[in-house]
Amino acid sequence: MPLNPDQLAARVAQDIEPGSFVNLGIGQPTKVADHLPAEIGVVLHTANGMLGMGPAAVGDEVDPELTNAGKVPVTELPGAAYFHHADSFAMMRGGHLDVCVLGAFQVSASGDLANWDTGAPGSIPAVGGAMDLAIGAKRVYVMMTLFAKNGSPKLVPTCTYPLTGVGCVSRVYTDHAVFEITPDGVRVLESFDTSVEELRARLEVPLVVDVR
Amino acid sequence: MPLNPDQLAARVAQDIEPGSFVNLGIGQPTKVADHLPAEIGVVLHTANGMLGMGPAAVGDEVDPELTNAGKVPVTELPGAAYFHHADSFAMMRGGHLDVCVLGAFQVSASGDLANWDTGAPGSIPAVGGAMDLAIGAKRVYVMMTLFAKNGSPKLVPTCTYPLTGVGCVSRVYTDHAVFEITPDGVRVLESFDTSVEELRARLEVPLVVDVR
Amino acid sequence: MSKAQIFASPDEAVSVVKDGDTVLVGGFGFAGMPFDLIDALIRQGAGDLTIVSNNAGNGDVGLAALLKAGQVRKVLCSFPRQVDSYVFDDLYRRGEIELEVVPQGNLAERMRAAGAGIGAFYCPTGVGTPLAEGKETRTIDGRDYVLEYPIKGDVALISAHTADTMGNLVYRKTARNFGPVMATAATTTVVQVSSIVDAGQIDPEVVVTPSIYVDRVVQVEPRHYTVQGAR
Amino acid sequence: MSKAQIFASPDEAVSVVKDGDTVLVGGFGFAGMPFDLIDALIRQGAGDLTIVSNNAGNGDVGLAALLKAGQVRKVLCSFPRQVDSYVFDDLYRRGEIELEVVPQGNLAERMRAAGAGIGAFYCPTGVGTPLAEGKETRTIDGRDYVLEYPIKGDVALISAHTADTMGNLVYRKTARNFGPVMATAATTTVVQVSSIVDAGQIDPEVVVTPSIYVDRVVQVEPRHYTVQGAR
Repeated sequence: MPLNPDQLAARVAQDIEPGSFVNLGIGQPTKVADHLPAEIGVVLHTANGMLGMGPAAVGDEVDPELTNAGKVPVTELPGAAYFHHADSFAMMRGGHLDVCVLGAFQVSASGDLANWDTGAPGSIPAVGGAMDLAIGAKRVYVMMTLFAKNGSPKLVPTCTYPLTGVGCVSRVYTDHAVFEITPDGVRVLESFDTSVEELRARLEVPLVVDVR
Repeated sequence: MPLNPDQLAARVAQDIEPGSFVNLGIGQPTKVADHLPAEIGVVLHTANGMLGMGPAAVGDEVDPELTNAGKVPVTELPGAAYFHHADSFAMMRGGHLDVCVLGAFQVSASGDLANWDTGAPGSIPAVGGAMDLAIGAKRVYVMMTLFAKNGSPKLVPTCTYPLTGVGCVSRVYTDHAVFEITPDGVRVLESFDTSVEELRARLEVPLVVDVR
Repeated sequence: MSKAQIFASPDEAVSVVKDGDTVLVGGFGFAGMPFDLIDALIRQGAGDLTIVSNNAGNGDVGLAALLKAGQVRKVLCSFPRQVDSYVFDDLYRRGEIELEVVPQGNLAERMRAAGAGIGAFYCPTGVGTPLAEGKETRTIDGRDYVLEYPIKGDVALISAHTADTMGNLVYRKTARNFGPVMATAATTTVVQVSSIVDAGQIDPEVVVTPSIYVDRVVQVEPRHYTVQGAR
Repeated sequence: MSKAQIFASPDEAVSVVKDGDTVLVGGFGFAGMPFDLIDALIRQGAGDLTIVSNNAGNGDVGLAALLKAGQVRKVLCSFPRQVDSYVFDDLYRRGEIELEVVPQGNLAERMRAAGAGIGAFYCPTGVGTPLAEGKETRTIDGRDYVLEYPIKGDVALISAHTADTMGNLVYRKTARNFGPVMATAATTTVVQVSSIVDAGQIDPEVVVTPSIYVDRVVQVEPRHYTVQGAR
């Protein structure tokens, strides 16, 4: 069985080192937070001006002036800090975040990321902070299904969708396998429900596998 | 009698409009503050990170962590704000200060300012925030003696000392007269102890005088 | 020049907006959105506006209402498309509004540059993407950058938590967002706040926007809308 | 990466400085100067250093003592010449130290650029002056600018008032000066503080330097020197 989104979020969380400063973008990647135990001291950054973001707010905790980058109400942990947008993006773009986790439409074999615009006629482009995170974090982890709904691979030789960033992705966490983008090619770090041979058959991207 | 430094400071202060945000540089120009009555609500900026600077600190008021740009202990007024150096200079360079008052070695007829380095052999250059103030404040007022100790004019056709800023000076307040730098030339706004004819005789700069 | 003026109503506070102005509008979604100032701007009626804001309106209120009123010619924002951005979406699809999508960090940094006197800056965001097309690029120390220019506003409309009578501001939680940087980037900054206190009542150490950046202040009743829909 | 480490002594805190490093040293004159860290650096002995600081030392203490110890190859600063900068003056006149004079605003903005990922920026300061000689210039919207590049540090040594156990910092009055911007511009930021409190004890609204910028913290006894001599 391929990993479900929650299992995938847990898998990403495993690779986040204690004490890291991490941005989880918006949407699906924010689920990674549910799998980061408090004791490992990961500090979450949200682009709209906060370090030390806590879990989603529930009930009386909801405060319209305390949301994450996806505009979902959240909470504040001890040791948090607020700052304005220019300071927040200086933090992101200056290379201070250890990891960001983003969704994607496509990732290329060389680590190009496409996650902001399908380029479809009539679509309204909206980039938010994705391009800033893509070039800013020390490591960019992508979390996505390996195949689109129509079965086409999302890990591709070259992105066909408009790019978010060039050569910026470090790792790709998918429901079928985890890939590392390296100068030598796309390395399969782990597969869940499939063999490397099956992956090779379904992807047009050459795969490197370590001999263990 | 030419104005003494204190009288000159008072003369500069007269031209500072109520409610202005003003930077008085270091040294002599800081005396202007003594002639700004509290009720006109001029807010003083000091480059080292403060708006709302009060008078020099005396006795128990002295706090080594509260100084002006000349490193003289000062005080804080109600409504003050502290900020870091990049924010302080963004404020200066972004054109937000209404007036700054600076000393000068020379000012040219076109408003060039030389006030940071005599260029003398063996001198150690030190610019501080002078170049930032020169290009940043909406109006740059220079306060200086009109003649150097050797009698040579300091208001000159062209500066011979290394420049601080080009075409940046609005007005020159001197012990003998006040000058406005305009596109049409150097206008004498007021003279204290001398006639315009005498000024013309001693300066190499053409002077414009309004017919009143 | 001069200390902040305190106005009795949002309508007086926004009187400074003129047809054709570029207006920086604070807020990230609803958090920090200056609802009362926007409503007053709708009543005031200035048109042909260019709006710079992170989003292009949510639901029918705030910025969305301003768009609906037909006063906006162009929007510069990072994220127009949201689950409840139907007012903008409709105008955009009908070709009745211009859109310039700007990466969120560039939006913030370009306004900061305007406020800080920076003429232009080389920025790593967007290199190799459609949003850098036609822009000057340069390689510095082996890394590629795009040249970005300041965004200056005629007016900024922002929301803060508390002002003192000088115009110093403090904000609350993530409602701070674009307010402080917009305040530096506009010729005239208009702020709605929940409370106004005497000068000296805000600790000088905690001021976020110093008074020099604030021109007009009006106190309003706190008003919050339900946060609906992520993104 | 990871939260601030809290050290028991300045000597352990500065162990990270290596020969040849660029070290950003906070303070404006004595206000905000990290005396204990500098003294520890003198004991530690790293040499061939490039120091970036507003001044080049006052009297015989702090930065002046580091210069006197012969550990500094070059100083980037805005204002070396002061009434009590005799240690620097002597080294400079003997040709034993290099000097790069940088306008104070450029010093701050170039470090900010390093921390913010900006590759270079067009700046109005210094146009037409000797400090812009040899630098690229450009006219933008009718105004002249000089292209300035980031200043990045290997280590920043700064002083703050209070840290929490995460590394969040608050400063005190004009001792804040270069501390916050240097903290963003160095690979490793080392901070001496007067007190360390638990995480949660500093209001998140008033944090000046967020924990992400702080690597090493040491608590020291407050120590102030008499402010002597203007400039």
